[in-house]
Amino acid sequence: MSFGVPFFPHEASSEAGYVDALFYTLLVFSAVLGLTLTGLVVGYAVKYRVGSKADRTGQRSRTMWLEMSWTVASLIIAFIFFGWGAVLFVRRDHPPADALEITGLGKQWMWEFKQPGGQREINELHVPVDKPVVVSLASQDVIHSFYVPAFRIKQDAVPGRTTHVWFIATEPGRYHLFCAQYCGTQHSEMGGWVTVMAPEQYAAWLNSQGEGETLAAGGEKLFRALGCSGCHGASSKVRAPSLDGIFGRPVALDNQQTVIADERYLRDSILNPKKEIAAGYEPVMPSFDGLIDEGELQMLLAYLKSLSPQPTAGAKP
Amino acid sequence: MTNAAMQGTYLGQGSGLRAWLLSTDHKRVAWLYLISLTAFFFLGGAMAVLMRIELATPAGDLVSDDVYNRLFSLHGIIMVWFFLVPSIPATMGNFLLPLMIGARDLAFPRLNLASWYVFIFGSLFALFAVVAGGVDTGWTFYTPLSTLYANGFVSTAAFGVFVVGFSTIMTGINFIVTVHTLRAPGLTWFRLPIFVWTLYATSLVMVLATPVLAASLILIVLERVFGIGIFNPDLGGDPLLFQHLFWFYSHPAVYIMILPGMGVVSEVLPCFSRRPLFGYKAVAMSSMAIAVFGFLVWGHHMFVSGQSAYAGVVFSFLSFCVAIPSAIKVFNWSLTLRKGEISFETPMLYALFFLGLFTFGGLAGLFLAALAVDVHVHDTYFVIAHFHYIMVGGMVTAYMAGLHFWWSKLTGRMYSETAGRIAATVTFVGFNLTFFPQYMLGFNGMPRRYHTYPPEFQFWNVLSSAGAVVLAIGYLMPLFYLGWSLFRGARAPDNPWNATGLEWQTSSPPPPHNFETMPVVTRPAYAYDMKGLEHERFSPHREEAAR
Amino acid sequence: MSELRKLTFGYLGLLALLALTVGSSFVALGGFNVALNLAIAAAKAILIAMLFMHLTGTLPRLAVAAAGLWLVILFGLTLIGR
Amino acid sequence: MSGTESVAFDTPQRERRADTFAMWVFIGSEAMLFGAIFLVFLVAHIDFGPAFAAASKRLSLPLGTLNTAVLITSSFTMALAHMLALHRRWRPTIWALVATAALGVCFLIVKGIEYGKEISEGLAPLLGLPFRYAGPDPVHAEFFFGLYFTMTSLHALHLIGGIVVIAGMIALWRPSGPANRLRRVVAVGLYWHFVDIIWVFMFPVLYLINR
Repeated sequence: MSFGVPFFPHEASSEAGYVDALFYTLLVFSAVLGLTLTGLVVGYAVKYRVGSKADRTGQRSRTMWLEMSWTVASLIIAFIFFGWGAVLFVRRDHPPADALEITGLGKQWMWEFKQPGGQREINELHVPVDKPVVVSLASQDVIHSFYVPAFRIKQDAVPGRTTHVWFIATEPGRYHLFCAQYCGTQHSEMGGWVTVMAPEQYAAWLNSQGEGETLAAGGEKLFRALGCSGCHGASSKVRAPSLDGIFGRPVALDNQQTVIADERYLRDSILNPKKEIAAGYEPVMPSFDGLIDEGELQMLLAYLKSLSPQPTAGAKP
Repeated sequence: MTNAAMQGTYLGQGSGLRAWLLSTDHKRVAWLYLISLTAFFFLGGAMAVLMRIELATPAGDLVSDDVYNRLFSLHGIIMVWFFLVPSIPATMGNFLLPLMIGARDLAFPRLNLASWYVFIFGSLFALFAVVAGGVDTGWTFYTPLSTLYANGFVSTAAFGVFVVGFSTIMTGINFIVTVHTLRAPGLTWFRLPIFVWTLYATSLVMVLATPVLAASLILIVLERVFGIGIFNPDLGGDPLLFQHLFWFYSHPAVYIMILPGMGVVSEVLPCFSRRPLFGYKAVAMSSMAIAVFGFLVWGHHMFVSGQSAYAGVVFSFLSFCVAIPSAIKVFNWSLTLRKGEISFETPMLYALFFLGLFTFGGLAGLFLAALAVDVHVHDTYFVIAHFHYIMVGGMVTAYMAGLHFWWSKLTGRMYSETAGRIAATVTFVGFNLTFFPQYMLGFNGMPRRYHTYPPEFQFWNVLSSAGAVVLAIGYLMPLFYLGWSLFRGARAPDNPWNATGLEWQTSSPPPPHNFETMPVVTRPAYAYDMKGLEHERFSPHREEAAR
Repeated sequence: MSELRKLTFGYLGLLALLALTVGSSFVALGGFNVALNLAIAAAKAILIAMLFMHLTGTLPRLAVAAAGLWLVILFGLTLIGR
Repeated sequence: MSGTESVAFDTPQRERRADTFAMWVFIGSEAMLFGAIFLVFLVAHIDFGPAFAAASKRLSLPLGTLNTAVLITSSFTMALAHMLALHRRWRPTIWALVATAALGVCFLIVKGIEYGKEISEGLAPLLGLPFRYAGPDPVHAEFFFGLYFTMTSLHALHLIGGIVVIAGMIALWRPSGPANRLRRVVAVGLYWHFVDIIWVFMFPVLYLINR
């Protein structure tokens, strides 16, 4: 920053440096190419203006090698940038295994976050420094987008599915949190701050928020209240698969296929149980679509995940 | 306008309202479009200026959030569907396509007139939506916001856009059939002016992409009016599917908006440098390539939408591929100037500015196609700056270039060259002042469609708002001096620029059915270097006299 | 008129294909049912296009080929992400 | 003018060639419209196959089959009209056209009966009508019926358009010359057959899937 005018955004996450490296490389490439072309056009325009004495004789027709060489050159350069961007992008899908898992729920027009310990905050997100954090995003109404410019991350929260975004904050401080997907009247008001704190401060902050009920505990209560335990419980009469340790495990389906019980599978099994039926079970489970809201679904998922000994947060198969 | 000198030209065929509104002459239909599009351009532009004034301060002090959202939604809807998509094809394309290929009219003149009426009918719906209370979905109509939550006149506006889509398809079919069946003897495909190639490629996109937009708009209207929940997540509908359908149209639509502009520039640059277009075949083929590849890249609008990372990688790869034909074109245009004899009349100034603005807009596209960078700048002002460099800096600049280039053919009059050069320069300066700061805003993380913003972004926003005022002046100037020339301008010669195209072999303005005798073509396009004429201003009359 | 005979045979063929597609839906063939139904529909479409619509000439075929290619793009690229 | 409708053409033959090409381009465009709707259906079918299969059993297969046969027959009479017009046998051409339009109306009537039946059974999730569906997974069955009504009514609208155009053509039969008559029969015929082809796909997709 110079004189309060922002020229370059702050780099405050482990990814930011990588993204910026690509950005600045692209910037240099574009500047060189753009200015060369500008120079060429302006140069020609001046040199060959009407009435100038420039030499206009000589080769006039197109040259094959010239056209071929710039085509091939652009192709190679384009593929380099493609590969570079893709490698960084694919990393978004692989959060570290030991990440702290926070749920984020978008609704018109606020972000509601829940820490693993159940502490709830609106338009504020507190995270520890130097520790991987996964935010699993859902939306209660329209599409929103979780955007922290200083971290160079962005992810839409889409109604009807769970998406993930992860980061490792590298510098304590307060950073803008925006909603980047237009979501209605107060779109520009939807957002607030991400506060990155030293681990001990973060722990103190968590304590000061009071011992809320953890997400998993809330999910367990729901699990009973909704009657899930009636069938999935150990001593139930209806035969339903046991859910102990289900998360992250392969599940055999009745159509001879196998899927990993990831968040997508668990979510679909609750809302659309007929879609993928575990082998050997009758398709008798009713759909809970419309009976539970996104926040309750997030709690249920947290509970189901807590039944697995080694929660691999947000891991995809 | 009608007087003795216009007798025998298309302008002399009756001047009453009836003679204009019922004429199937493609040249008069072009005027109907030109007048309606100019109105829409300034309506959409006025909304943009209001937004920029609002954004001069971080707080939302000029208009309320609801009004602001309606402003940008309608600015997008009007500019995209009621100006940019029909802009060059329906005005200059309509006027020039038959002239350039030596035909008496388009293949279906009545369909052509009907397309204008359909356009007006559809746009009245959109205007009704504006007057009745506006639309607040953004021009993208994303579900479920548009179907379940928006409280504006979404169905009205969507229906208007749907109807205008039909007008687009009619124009597209007409152009495709005309190019295939009505070329003059000797006018082979590789003798066609690039402008015709780009119109052909554009029509292809219009015909094949617009119906998909129509389908998605039908589904939105059904959901709002009849309660059939196709994209409703509560019923299992997929909001992302709407985005797929929408961008299947709307990304190629970007090429509908830029290809004809590329065509205009390919006409103007050779003419004012007295050189054949460098690499004619490469430019022609890259137009077709852009039209086809343009359909393969829509997913790059959805990298962070929740579509699979695999799809993201595929779409990014394809997006880089589509950059190649555009790059080829820029190189070819630049080298066309080499060893030329360049003069800087208004159309040439606009064309050169196009070259610069399009290049810097296109280069920003590389940032957006690069996955990890797009994650950061997606849905920020970086994107706004990028596509305004292409759509406004590219297409509108080319539109102005074409309007000045063919003004004499359209009207039989000349405009003031000094006023034209000043307006072109003011536009260029104003444009860069408006949109370059938006790159900075986007890179620093200011999301788009924000009514209020954190104070540290104010510096760039003030610059941008100041630029918008300059830009508005640049666009208002032609309205006056071109309007003035319509009645008071000097009589234009048939071929004021000594250009080669068939359209210049008719009188200015052309007679009702364009050609008294069917022209026969014996030369490639842009034969500015015909033997013995290398350093001469090419003129068909002179050539005839020499023979 | 041989033309009339051709059209009549085409018509009877279409009716036969209709009977076949409806009949096949009562036989459980697993996922093969859908494939068979769509294959029969495609056969009917080709029959109509060739016999009734006289799909000849380069230009009409060009239009059909373009629409076909674009449909493949639409379906293919939408489904890869799922 | 030498018998052409558009000033752009010098001979009726060239104009007819252009007409046919234009109709095919239009058909290509229409194919994209229906293609997009079919894609929506396909995606939903992938997600909710069993629910869709169960819901599709509630449609009336006999009426659907009957309607398919009716539409195929109308295509046949339309093809006859084309053949007769080529031979300039104008009177039978008119009768073939009338038969085509009548069969089209017949299709619409049967479709109307089907709609009436579905609405009375509470299977129409339109305009806030109550959706009463006893089978499993009513939420996604509702989705199926939403798509069913969308697709079939869009098809029916196209058919109505075709019938109106045929009616208009017959009304303007006398004043138009032979060249124009033939042009119009060819153009309307292409459109009519295309609408038939759409139904040929819609029928198995809606009525027969996983029966």
